[in-house]
Amino acid sequence: MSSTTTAKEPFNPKLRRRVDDQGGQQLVECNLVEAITLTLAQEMDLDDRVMCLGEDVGLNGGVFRATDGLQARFGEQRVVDTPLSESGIMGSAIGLAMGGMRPIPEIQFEGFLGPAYDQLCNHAARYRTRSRGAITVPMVVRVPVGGGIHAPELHSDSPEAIYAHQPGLKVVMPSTPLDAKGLLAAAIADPDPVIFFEPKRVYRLPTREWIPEDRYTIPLGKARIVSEGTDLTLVTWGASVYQALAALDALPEDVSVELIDLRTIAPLDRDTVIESVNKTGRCVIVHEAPKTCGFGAELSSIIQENCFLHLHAPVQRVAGFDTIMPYYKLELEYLPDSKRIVEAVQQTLAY
Amino acid sequence: MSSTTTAKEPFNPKLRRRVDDQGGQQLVECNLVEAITLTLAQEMDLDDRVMCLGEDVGLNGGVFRATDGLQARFGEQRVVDTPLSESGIMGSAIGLAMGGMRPIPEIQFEGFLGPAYDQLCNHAARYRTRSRGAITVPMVVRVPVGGGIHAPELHSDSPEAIYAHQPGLKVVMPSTPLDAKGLLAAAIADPDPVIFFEPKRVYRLPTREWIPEDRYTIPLGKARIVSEGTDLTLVTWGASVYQALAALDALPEDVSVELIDLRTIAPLDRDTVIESVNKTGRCVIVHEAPKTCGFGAELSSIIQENCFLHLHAPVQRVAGFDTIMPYYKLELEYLPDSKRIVEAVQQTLAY
Amino acid sequence: MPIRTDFSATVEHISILDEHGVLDEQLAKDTLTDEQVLELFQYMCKCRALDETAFKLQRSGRMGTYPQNKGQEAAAIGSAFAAKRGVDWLVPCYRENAALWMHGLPMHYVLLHWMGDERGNQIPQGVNITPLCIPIGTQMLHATGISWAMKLRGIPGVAITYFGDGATSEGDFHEAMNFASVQQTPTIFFCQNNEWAISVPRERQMWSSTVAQKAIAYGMPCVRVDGNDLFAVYKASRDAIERARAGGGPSFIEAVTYRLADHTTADDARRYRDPVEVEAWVGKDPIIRLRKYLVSKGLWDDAKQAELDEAGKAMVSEVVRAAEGIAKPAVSDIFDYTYATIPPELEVQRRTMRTHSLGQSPEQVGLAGR
Amino acid sequence: MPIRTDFSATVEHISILDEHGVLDEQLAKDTLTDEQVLELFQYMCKCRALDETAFKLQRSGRMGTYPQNKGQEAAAIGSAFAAKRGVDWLVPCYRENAALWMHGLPMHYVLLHWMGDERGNQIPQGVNITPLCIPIGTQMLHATGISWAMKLRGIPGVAITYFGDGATSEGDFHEAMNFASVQQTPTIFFCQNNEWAISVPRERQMWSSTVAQKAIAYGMPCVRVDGNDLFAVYKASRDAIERARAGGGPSFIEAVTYRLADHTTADDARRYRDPVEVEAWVGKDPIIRLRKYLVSKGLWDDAKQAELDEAGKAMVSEVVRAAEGIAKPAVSDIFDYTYATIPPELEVQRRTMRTHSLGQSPEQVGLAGR
Ligand SMILES: Cc1ncc(C[n+]2csc(CCOP(=O)(O)OP(=O)(O)O)c2C)c(N)n1
Ligand SMILES: Cc1ncc(C[n+]2csc(CCOP(=O)(O)OP(=O)(O)O)c2C)c(N)n1
Ligand SMILES: [Mg+2]
Ligand SMILES: [Mg+2]
Repeated sequence: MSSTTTAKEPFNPKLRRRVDDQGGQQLVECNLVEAITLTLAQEMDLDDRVMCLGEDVGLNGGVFRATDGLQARFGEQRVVDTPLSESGIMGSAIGLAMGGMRPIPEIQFEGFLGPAYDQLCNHAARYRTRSRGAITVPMVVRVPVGGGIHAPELHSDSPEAIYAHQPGLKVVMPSTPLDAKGLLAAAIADPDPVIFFEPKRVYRLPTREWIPEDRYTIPLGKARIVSEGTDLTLVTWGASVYQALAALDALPEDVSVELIDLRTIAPLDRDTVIESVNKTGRCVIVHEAPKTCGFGAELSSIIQENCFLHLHAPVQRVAGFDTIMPYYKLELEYLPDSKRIVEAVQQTLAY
Repeated sequence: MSSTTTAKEPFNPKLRRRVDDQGGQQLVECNLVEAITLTLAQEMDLDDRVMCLGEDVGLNGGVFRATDGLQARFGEQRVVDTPLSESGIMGSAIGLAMGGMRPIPEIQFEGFLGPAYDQLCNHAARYRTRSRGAITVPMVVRVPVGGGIHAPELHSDSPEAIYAHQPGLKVVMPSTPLDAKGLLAAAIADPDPVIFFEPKRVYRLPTREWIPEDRYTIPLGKARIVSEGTDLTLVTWGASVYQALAALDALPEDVSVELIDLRTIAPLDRDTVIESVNKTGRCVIVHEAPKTCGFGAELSSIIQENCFLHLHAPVQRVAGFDTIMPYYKLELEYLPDSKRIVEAVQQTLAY
Repeated sequence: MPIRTDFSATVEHISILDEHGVLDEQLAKDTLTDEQVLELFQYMCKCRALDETAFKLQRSGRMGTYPQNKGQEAAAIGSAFAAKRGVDWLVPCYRENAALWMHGLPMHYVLLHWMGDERGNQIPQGVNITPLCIPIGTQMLHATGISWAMKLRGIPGVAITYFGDGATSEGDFHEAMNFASVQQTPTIFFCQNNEWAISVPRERQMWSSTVAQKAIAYGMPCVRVDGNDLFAVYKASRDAIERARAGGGPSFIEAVTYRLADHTTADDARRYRDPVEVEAWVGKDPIIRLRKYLVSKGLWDDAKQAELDEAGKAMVSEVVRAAEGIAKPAVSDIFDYTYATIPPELEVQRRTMRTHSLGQSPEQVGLAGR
Repeated sequence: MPIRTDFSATVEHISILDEHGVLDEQLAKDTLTDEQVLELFQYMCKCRALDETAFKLQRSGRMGTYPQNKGQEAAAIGSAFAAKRGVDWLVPCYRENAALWMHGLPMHYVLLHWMGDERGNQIPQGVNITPLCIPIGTQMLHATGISWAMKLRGIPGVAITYFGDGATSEGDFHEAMNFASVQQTPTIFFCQNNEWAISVPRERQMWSSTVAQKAIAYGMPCVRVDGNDLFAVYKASRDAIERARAGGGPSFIEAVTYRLADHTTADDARRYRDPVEVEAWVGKDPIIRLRKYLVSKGLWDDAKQAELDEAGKAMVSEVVRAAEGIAKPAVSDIFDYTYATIPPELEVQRRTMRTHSLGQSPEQVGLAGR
């Protein structure tokens, strides 16, 4: 493998850049998907073992352009267009990881994790345990996730609870460009397999964000308090963070909500959630996945187990219904929106 | 297909039979796996469309002998040894169902549902919805499940929560021969795909049970109150029912526990559980699967959502740990046993 | 014997109507009559017209992502014409609209599907077609199962399943081929090798020099045909269907064709395809060559074409009207097709979806009076 | 050209040492020296002895389910002997113990595995072997990935992956073969076709007449060998490894052999196998024919055999002692290998697993004082 040790051009020169007002830190203006591409480029610059593989990730730069420009920079050996074969991608990525590489397989849409489920849960998640540490699988599985983009069937699901139920996997879902960059760098550095869910609905939120250009990491397993509050805790992750923000806007001024973006689903930042609910005594959880056995169920259970004496109202879940995600004519009826969140918050406050 | 309309010999004449004391009902003495085989034979006798397929289900009668004798009775067309190919089994069973048969695919062990996950969740569960009822998939996927039999890796897991999270599937897990027979008959009659998990640890509980020989059904979605009580509700399913019973034995006489065996995981019998907890004010849930995102999480959430004002203590989960099920030297350390249940009950009562 | 040959196999390629519209009369015997060819040609033109319109609907925001079938009409129509409506099953992916229409699917169903409406999949009773299939490579197993059921039930039908070159990389393709061959089901595996799977060319999708040779792994009869040649496609399909119907088991057909348009309307093929390659294939367009042939036989002329184009336009408007004229689906549809009978919890979710964010029965939660 | 042949292929079968112990000297040239054969023969005998003992351990309740390797020793040893320890990787399923031992795995590891102890998979550093693999057909993809990594990193190693005839029905087999061929990875796909997958005979597992022809689907070089013939297995393996090491990409080897024992100790093969068939294969036992050959060359005799049997017994006791002598694993092992660093929640579960049924930190729940 040819190593790329020559002086690096800045990646994606089309992005706007400026120097931070205070410290002289270099900033770059990105949306979420640009932040991901930039991070991939930086990690591949830093470490020869890092490689991307998946369907259409090469010349085409991925169907969401998340790997755009990487093959031009790193060559066909490190940015590999694979056959149409998700189990093949996952299984050979496991082998690549065992063989000393740091593979970043992309699964084109979360629905197509299905054929890779077995390799992911029965192998990637288990190698460390079954070999008592002799064999490990450091890899990051990148997967666009969630609804709201008018996509065809199986392009709009939210399977995070499935993988959170599987010991041995870590599950991450950033909601902002800043978090995406730091969490992805941390995921690539992690010695265990990480599923990195990218909420496709907010890949290109209209406004870009200025974020540090240099490498930084955000630790896996730490939630972000988006806004502090005292009356009720609102917990969510991924694209629903923006529905929650819209709900905050729509709520009366005197309602003080603490909004938590989990960022990592597994391992969960229990302490931040528990502390917040112990303070507020009320909690609403929001997610896109079907309610039954969604990750909200785990959160709700943990909260009642740990905050029992502080709860003034039942923890509520605003979630997708227990139905198949409908085709796009009806998808907005399915996805939890700010109206449903506002109602849940108000009912919980009134309880 | 040759129809079997000739007078039927009784199936498995080795089983002991007698006539009921009162009504003259014919009884047969079975363990759980024998009850399943008998039911399969009866349903196949009744309906030519019913067929079994899977690895080693034919001449060999399945690795647990659950289909023993069926090929001899119904021939190779209706009891089919398939290639070693779980996705193939599931996908062609879907096609068989669409084509007018009533297939009963067997997956040899729950761990090998992995390769069939995609066909099951992305197709079987969705055909009715995506075709708005034009195409349906009536089939029963039989799968031995759970730990405790000193089996190799991937032969001891409990993935019920994964499938309960998938709208469009029903998930059943009997714990007794009586229930197994009635629930399996109901599952075969059901117009939607059903996963029928068979707790392999109790396939051959030492004592057999006398059950009615004639066809009867137990409706899917109805729990069984194993024993009534007033102090605390203990909810479980599958092999853990026996751990729970042992815990009841070990608890002081004056502790009155209501033990509920869910029998069906999806759809859940919410009413029975909610009513019981509203009465007792305390609840402990027991299951083998890892705690995080196990079905206990859903139950616990539903209970706190619906019984909030009646709860005297947090709902507790006695579950597998958030680790890979260990190889058999340590499996009994992993599986919830009566000691852990007793402790949870006592702590919950003392809360 | 120290070294012996245990097995050998070959793959043949059939071409009957070449890209200049010249027919091999010998091979064409017993295939299509002039009337049939005329009929099918007109059908191909209409399908092309609808396909182009669907593209425009997407561009003008009246439809979601849409995968054009352009250039692959001979493969779809030549094969579907060999099937019996109401008896044989078609188990498609998404790039053979013309086949589905030919087999009896009302044309606006396909538009409805891509307009994000499940009613586009609500196949009318008696039409033996499964809905468009989005997860690649998964539907062939259903074709295996459906045709297996027909065999078991003594129904003299076959199932034809369509899929692309890319789909043959999925494990499910392998399992479907193996099941079908072991059970000797009446299944036709019809691969539209259009040389690309989104941006991945066939040579990077597989190392084998043909797709057809994959059938050798299953001891399954296979053939390659010029997929833009209506005659060759029809002949190969008819032969395979006849064999299957007679109990001779499954077959594999590789139709070598080309995707003339982008992968879908969400794709921009110029990012990864050489325009020279595309140009070359434009010259092999199945409609152009068939027209040349019909004109050379005096069966077609510009006046007829003009008339056909008009008829096509009318038909297309009709179809678009049907697809767009339908009322928005009821929101309750989200709930009502999950199971045959709605479970209680889901019933509550349906009842409270608008009035209660909690998806719980208000009485139960103790919120009723508040 | 209307009809042309686009592709053709054949599968060859190689046999060097026949079941009567007669060697084809011509083909045997440049394969194994007399010393090597002697060495490997003795190894085969010892492996057989350990295999028989493992069976007895299970029967007497000292070990869980165990799959015997009996009858397949030539396939395992002939192939593994062609690999380089510490460089090449072995990616096994579970029926090639002899190969693993030959490649450096301490023998008692395999027993430990079947005694329900993960430490049997804790492969020592420097030994390039992946743990026994229980889910059928899944490990070949890891071999593809490992060998791909070697290619990328410029390491001159190959990966040999073992699997049964049944395993070739899984989708993952197909995807591994396709990936390996497209990436031209140095991977050897070594199929032990032992004619049975538990109770399913090869003819019901696949419709193809050979397993080897499955490689044709991927344009991958393939060969069939007599799997009970040490020479043929070695030659085919060495040739494939040399080609892979030289950058020639992957190969497929079908070793035709037979499972002389039950599938596992949980199985009773008499339920589904004809004793006549089994008897016939007993006569083709790889050890018997090799012994005949060695005796005929004057390299072996009864006295040597008696000595070897003694040595074998001693070795076996040693291995059993090592496997049984190990202390019960620490209960904390359940938790300590889930992740590189234990997450807080899991740490609480570990700490409270015995004292608190709740798996929660008692302080947190407010139970501390109670
Ligand atoms: C299981 C799965 N993986 C990935 C995709 C995304 N995807 C849609 S079409 C396509 C390419 C299909 O190529 P091919 O099978 O050749 O059919 P074509 O589109 O060329 O007709 C891909 C990768 C999908 N729909 N399903
Ligand atoms: C995915 C999966 N399905 C089913 C099984 C159960 N099972 C264990 S071994 C076996 C047969 C394997 O046959 P083959 O591949 O020929 O290997 P052999 O045992 O004959 O060496 C089966 C079905 C399994 N372990 N994994
Ligand atoms: Mg294609
Ligand atoms: Mg075998």
